[in-house]
Amino acid sequence: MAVTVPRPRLTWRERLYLPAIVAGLAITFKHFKNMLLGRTKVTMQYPEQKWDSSLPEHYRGAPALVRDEDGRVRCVACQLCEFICPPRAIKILPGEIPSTDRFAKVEKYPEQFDIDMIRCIFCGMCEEVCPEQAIYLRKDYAITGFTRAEMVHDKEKLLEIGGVMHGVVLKWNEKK
Amino acid sequence: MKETPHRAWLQDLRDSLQMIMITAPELEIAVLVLGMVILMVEAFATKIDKRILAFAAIAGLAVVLVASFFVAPSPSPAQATGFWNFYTADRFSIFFKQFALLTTIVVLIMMTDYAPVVRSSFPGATPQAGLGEFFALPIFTCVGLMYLVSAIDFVFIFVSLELVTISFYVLVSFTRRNPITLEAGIKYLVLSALSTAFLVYGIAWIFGATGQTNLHRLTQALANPAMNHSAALLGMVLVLVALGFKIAAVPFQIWVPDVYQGAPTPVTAYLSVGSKAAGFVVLLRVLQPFLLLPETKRLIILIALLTLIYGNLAALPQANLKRLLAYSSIAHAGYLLIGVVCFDVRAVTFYLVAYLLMTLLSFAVLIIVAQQAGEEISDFDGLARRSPFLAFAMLIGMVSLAGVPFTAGFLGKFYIFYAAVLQRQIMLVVVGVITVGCGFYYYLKVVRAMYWQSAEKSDKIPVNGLSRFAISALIISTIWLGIYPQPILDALKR
Amino acid sequence: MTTLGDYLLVSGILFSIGFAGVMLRRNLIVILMSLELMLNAANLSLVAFSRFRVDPNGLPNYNAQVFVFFVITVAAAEVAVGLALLVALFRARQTTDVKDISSLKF
Amino acid sequence: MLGSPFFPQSAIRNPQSIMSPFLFWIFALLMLVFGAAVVVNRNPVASALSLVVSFLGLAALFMSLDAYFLGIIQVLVYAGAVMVLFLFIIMLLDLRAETRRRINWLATAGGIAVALVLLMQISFVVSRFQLARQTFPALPGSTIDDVRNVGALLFSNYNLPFQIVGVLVLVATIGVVLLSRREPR
Amino acid sequence: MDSFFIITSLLKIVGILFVVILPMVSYVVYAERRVSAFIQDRLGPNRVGPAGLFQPIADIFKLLLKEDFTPRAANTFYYWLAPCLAVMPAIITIAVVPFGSTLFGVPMVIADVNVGILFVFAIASLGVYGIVIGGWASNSKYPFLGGIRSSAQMLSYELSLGLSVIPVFMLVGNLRLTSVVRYQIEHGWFIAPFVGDWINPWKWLLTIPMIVSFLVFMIAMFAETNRLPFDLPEAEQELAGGYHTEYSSMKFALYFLGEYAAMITGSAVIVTLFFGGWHFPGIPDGSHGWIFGLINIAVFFTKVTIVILFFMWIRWTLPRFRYDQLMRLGWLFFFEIALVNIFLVAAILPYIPKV
Amino acid sequence: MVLFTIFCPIVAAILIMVGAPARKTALAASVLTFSAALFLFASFGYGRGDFQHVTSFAISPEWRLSFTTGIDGLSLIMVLLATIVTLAAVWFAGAIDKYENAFYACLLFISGGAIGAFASIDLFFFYAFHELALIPTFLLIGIWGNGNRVAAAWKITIYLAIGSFILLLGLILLYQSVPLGSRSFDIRALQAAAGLGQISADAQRHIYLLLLIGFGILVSLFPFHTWAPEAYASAPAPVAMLHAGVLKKFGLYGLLRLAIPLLPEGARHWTTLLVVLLLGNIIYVGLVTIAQKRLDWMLGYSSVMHMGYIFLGIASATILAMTGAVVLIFAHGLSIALLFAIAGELRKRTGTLVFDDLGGLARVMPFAGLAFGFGVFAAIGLPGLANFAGEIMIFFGAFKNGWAMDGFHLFQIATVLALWGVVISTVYMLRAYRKAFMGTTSEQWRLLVDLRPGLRVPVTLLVGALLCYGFFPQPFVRMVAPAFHAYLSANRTDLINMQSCSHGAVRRPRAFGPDEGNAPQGVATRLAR
Repeated sequence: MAVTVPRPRLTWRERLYLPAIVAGLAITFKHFKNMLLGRTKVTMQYPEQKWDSSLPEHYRGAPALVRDEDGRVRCVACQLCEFICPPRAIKILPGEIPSTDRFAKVEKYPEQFDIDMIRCIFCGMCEEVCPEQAIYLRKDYAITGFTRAEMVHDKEKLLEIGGVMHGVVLKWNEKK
Repeated sequence: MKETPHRAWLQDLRDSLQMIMITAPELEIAVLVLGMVILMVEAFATKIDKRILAFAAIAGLAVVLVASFFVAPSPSPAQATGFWNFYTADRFSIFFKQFALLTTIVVLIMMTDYAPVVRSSFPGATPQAGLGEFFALPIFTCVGLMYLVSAIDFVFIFVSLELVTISFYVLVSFTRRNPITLEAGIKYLVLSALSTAFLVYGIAWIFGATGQTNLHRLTQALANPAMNHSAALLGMVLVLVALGFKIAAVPFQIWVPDVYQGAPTPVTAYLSVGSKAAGFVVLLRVLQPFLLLPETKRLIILIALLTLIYGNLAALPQANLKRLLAYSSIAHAGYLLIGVVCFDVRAVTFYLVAYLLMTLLSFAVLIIVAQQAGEEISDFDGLARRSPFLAFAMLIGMVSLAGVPFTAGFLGKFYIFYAAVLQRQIMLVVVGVITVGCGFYYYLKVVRAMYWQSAEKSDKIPVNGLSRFAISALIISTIWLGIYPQPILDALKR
Repeated sequence: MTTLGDYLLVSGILFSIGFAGVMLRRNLIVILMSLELMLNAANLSLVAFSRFRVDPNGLPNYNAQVFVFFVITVAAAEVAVGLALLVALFRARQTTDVKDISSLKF
Repeated sequence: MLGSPFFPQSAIRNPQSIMSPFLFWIFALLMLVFGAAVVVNRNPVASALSLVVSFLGLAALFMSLDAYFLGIIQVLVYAGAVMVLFLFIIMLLDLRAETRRRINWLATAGGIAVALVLLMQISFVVSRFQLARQTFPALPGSTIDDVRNVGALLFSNYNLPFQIVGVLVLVATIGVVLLSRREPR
Repeated sequence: MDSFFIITSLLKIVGILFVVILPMVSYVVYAERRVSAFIQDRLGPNRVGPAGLFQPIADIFKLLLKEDFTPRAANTFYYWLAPCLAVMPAIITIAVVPFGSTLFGVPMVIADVNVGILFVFAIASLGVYGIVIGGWASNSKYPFLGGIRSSAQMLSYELSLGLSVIPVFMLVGNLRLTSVVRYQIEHGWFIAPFVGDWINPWKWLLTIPMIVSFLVFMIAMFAETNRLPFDLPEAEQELAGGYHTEYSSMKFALYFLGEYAAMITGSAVIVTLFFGGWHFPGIPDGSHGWIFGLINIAVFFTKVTIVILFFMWIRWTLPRFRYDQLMRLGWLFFFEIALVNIFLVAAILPYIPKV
Repeated sequence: MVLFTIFCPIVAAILIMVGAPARKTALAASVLTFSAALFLFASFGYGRGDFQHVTSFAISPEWRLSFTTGIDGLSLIMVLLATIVTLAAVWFAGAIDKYENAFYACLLFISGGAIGAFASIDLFFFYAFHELALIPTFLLIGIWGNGNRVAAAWKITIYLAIGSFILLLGLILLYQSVPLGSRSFDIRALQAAAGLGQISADAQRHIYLLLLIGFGILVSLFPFHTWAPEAYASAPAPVAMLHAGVLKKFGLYGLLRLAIPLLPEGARHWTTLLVVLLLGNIIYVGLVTIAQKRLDWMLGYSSVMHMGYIFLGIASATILAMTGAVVLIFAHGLSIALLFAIAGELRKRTGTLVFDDLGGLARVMPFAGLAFGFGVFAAIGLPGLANFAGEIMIFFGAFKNGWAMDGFHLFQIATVLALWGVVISTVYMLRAYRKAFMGTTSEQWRLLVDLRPGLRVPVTLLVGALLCYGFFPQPFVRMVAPAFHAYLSANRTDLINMQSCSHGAVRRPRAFGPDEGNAPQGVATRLAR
């Protein structure tokens, strides 16, 4: 049941509206004047000044893949992140690790790992879901490009952003 | 001429009221102000019963009607200046102003009867919705009619004619929830606008040929034999086409049946009386300068013949009374056109008065009956049992429309035929007489339904006091004028 | 030089075009437009005549121009009512075609 | 005013002579072609726009006849208001182009024939009308003040018709409000 | 004389159009952005060039270079026609507005027609076609609604627009805009009566209706130019941009241009009608030397700029009206106010000595 | 008194419509009217050709239109006829099963209209009063008729409406043909104008033709007669009595009143046409009558046929024949009313009027048979009954030839043929009487009862009038003749040879002929003495 909110009864002076308008104009003019005279503290001058230094630890920037100390790509191509990704920005092509490899018991590695940054919404669910702690949201927030293709981060690019992650989970190392 | 006592009495009263003589334009202004006041009251007094407005309007119009008998004469068109170039207050116009006022009063009375129907066309609204305007608009129409009959300049004719027409647009489509009414409104609008276009173009040509729009000076200009008449004639034909639409002459009658049937019944009555009368007044005024030209007369004779034949023949098979009256209105336009051909102003005038009485009478009954039963002729079956009063009124109306002696309708036809015979318009007379026979058939069909047929229902039809009074007055005057026509003839003479 | 006849002819043609439109078209809106054409053709004639009949002051005959002024006003009012009617009809019938408006028959 | 040193004579010279035939025919053709387009077009919007163009041509013709006031009024009222109203209604009702229906050739031919007869009649009268062969006389007076002249007539001789037009507009307003009111009081 | 007239006219047209209006439009856009930013405690565009002054040029390039697409369902011809229709009236209107006194003896008005203000209204009223046609031809619901709103809004406010200036012309007795300016030079600006013959007390009495007239005219002008608080046809929040939702690139730019040109023209008309046009107390007119002629032009455009700034100020102060409020305001308030105002002036005029 | 006779029925009709007891009021009114007519008859100044009891109310001075009533001999006879038949019809009507009030009101309206038409001196009201009867007739036949009443009602109404409008045109033309100075609706003024030769011969021809057609339709002149039999067959008995007996005579009255005195040249011009048509009435319709198989249709046709004789009298334009025509009008009115009354009563009792079903009714209904016999004999024209006098005068007069034709002229041929008409009428009348009342009484009619006493009064009244008139036609002749004398002598010198009746008391009109005194004594006068 909808409730009808009664309109307030206005006095004739209020119904004239003009004083209210003038008051409004005065307010906006005050802001204008203060700005003009430099009294208003303006926001950060972005390209010159950046947030980077003051970004918090938990800032969610561009997602990236990381390697471990051994230089191995941590990702095991389990595709959980691909599955969870709300905008479906992640695309993974798993590849088999040959038995001769040192990490043969890991079985799989991402042969291809693309994140479409046009789609990505920086929600961080991939990071959260990753059992291998292989994907992290970094602090890069100015992701730009000239073409759509450029905006698709492939494995190399992701690894480049991600770099090496030290000593978090050493599961596979311990099991060797 | 010997003054009958009551005329002498009127003369005395007139003399004694010389002091407070009214000029003619004040009548229109009074009506206009009345209309405005009613509109204002309508807008701001939302609580009152809107019928009070109708009664107020009737009372106001009645006052103006009385006042119209004490109007000072206007300067003759020959030495008119300024304002009087457009406006004349001769006997003829004063008479038709009274005519318009009377019509409006009766129509307003009908409208009070019709109010429930209007209400039902505004569903979901308060019971008073739209009524105020319904009562106010006829007043403005009345103003237009009053101006129109005084107009002696094409510009003024155009303007006042349009005032009438536009207010009729609204009135015709007033019950706007009814698609039939809307269709009628649209048809009326389109064809009226078409006729307006013809009117304007015709006026343009007449102005171009003569350099005048004033009818009086136009006469002088046309009398100049050096002038080439073909251009003026083209203009006249175009104007005639336009007026043909207004008076519903064949072949410009196509709107009439649909609009008459679709419009709210009081409006139909108004349309068939007010609009038509005004059209004829204008026609008479406009034709006067052109009757010098023989082509004009031939043209009008042709139109009159077609109108007579079409109107009467098409009326024969009608089963809907409103539609029947529509065709009969076309037929009556034919008879009136005979009078126009002969240019017998008084015959046309008398016919119009008779037409006013009998048509309004028929419509007044129709409105009351239609709300109880319907508009078909078969709905009138056994009316004589259900309401002897209404049946008798309708009988008088129909009999008068058919042209039976001792009713005004007969005298109207008598004067018309008299004029035609005097001018030896044999063709018109022959066709006229034959069509009168047709008329007897279709008007008596209604009488037959009322008196011969037995009704399905037998409950009484109530008639309220005001309507009863109005209908009685109409009956009495129909018969009275059928016996003693002199007042009307005298009214025009001075 | 252009003569009065040229203007009259042009106005006559426009009038006929409008008339043809009224008779041929079935869409009420277009019919209303054609009516406007006719009225304006008449106005053109009037203005031409007004310019042609120079009055003693050496000015055009302004009477005709005043008339044109009235015609324009009235036509505007007419159109307004017409369109309002049209809208009302459309609400009732969902059509503006003349052919569909035929519940009233002979 | 005209003598003031600040305001030399109007930039548009007082046009004492009628427009050149070339321009006249240009505007006349514009008006006629678009007038015909109104009738021929099946799309109501196209019709309406053609009508606007036709009216602009007509306004130009008015001005060529030294009727500036009327020319401007023509644009103001018709192009500016009436046609906008038309467009508004067309859009409100969302009228699309008519579907091509089978043309009733007889009716069409009849309609065209009637219009042609009308046209022939008019042109016949024009050809018979001696005045029509004359060119327009020169204007000794100045039409620079035609607004004032028209206005003076409106408020003197034509005062009564003027006021009646006022009543007429009032009635039309009432009518429009009544007819298009969706939820009546 | 003839060739001289033609050449000077051409020069004036070119000068006004390319030297004044088009640059002005671009910089008004810039100013709008800056002003809005300032009012909202921001800086606005300040990168391109010193203080962002080259921003408009960059904008032009941006608009020119953007992809120009036509929706599949659109009615192509009208879709292309509409933006052109939107620009033209706004620019044509400026022709009758006197933007200066004289320069080398040439009057600084392109066409001094005797029906000046009517011309303005007539041409300005054509502006609506661009919007309506654009909205309709896009064949999309938001533009369509915008077009419908626009046509109704323009029609409604044209009335009060026209009625509100009648008092001015009742005083001046002439529809020519140069006469309005001349009158104001002699008798003082209409809403600033302290110039001219300001000692005349009757003039001060007339100021009251003049201010009403000005207010109504200006508010109607807001509506006519689709400025907030009357920007219902393009209301972003409701209609996602209204009639120009489907437009991009240069076609969109034309709409943009048209809107701002209309604003400039409107301001110019306001200045001419109520603020004495190019007149400023103490500055003689162009017949005293070309330098004064130039100064007059400068004064005029300064005034125009001030009015435009006021437009912006209003825009960023007031919220948008609801559609029914807009209609009610136009028909039930401004219309009546303007009418009463006319009667008021008519009542005052016969009883006061000639002012 | 004249006004009283006119308005008594009308006022009574209005009273009845308002709600007065129908039959009583109607009876009272018709009795009053009848007695007023008798009073007029008694107080009539014999031997005068002008109008008496003139009263006048101005209606429209500029048109010279006034409501003027008065009677001369001709009018008085017609009024008397109307009142007698009205009384008989009203009395005969009895109880009506539906809309009783309306029935009597209509009946009285017809009567009032007829009386008004006969007593009006003004042309306009002369016409208008007749028309007043039109709508009541329509209603009476339509509502209370029998058989094919709807078609009959429409037919009679449309016919009469068109006829009367043609007549109206003729009257308007007549009014206009007089020069403006003497233009008037007053018949007397018109006569004066005609006496001065102010109506041009050309105009007379046109007007006469219009009047002839107009009146002819009203009187059912061949070939415009087809409405009559059907209408009479369908109408209820009182209506048939009133219409056939009285109202139809209006046309004849009009011809006598207007066509002959005012338009002699027209009458002369169209004589041949008229004679041919009236022979159509007598011979053709007579033969058709013989072929009828129903009593009501037979009576209807017979009444049409008898009009032929009257037309013959009028056409011949001799005083003798015209007086005879008037006498026959009166007599026929009575006799046909009587016949229709009995026929209506028969229908009421038997439910059929087909000859083959009837027969031998005189045995069960002796009174009706007797009365019907009187009617039949009167219609045939047996001496001693009223018709005889009229017919014989017409034959003599017509044979004498009013228009001064040479040799064995048209009228003599016509008279001879018309005499054959008598034979024809004898054939069908006697046949009808035989079929209906003589012969063997069929079983189904055994239980029929005769007219009840109440109904015998009007029948007796009619029979009495027939007899009385048949034996003593003299007062009537003396009443009528001067009027015609005035007419015929007033007009033109070439008619004067034909004047057969000179009477001392005739007021001399201005254009009185030189050899008036030598004219032979009229047969009628001799007969009457």
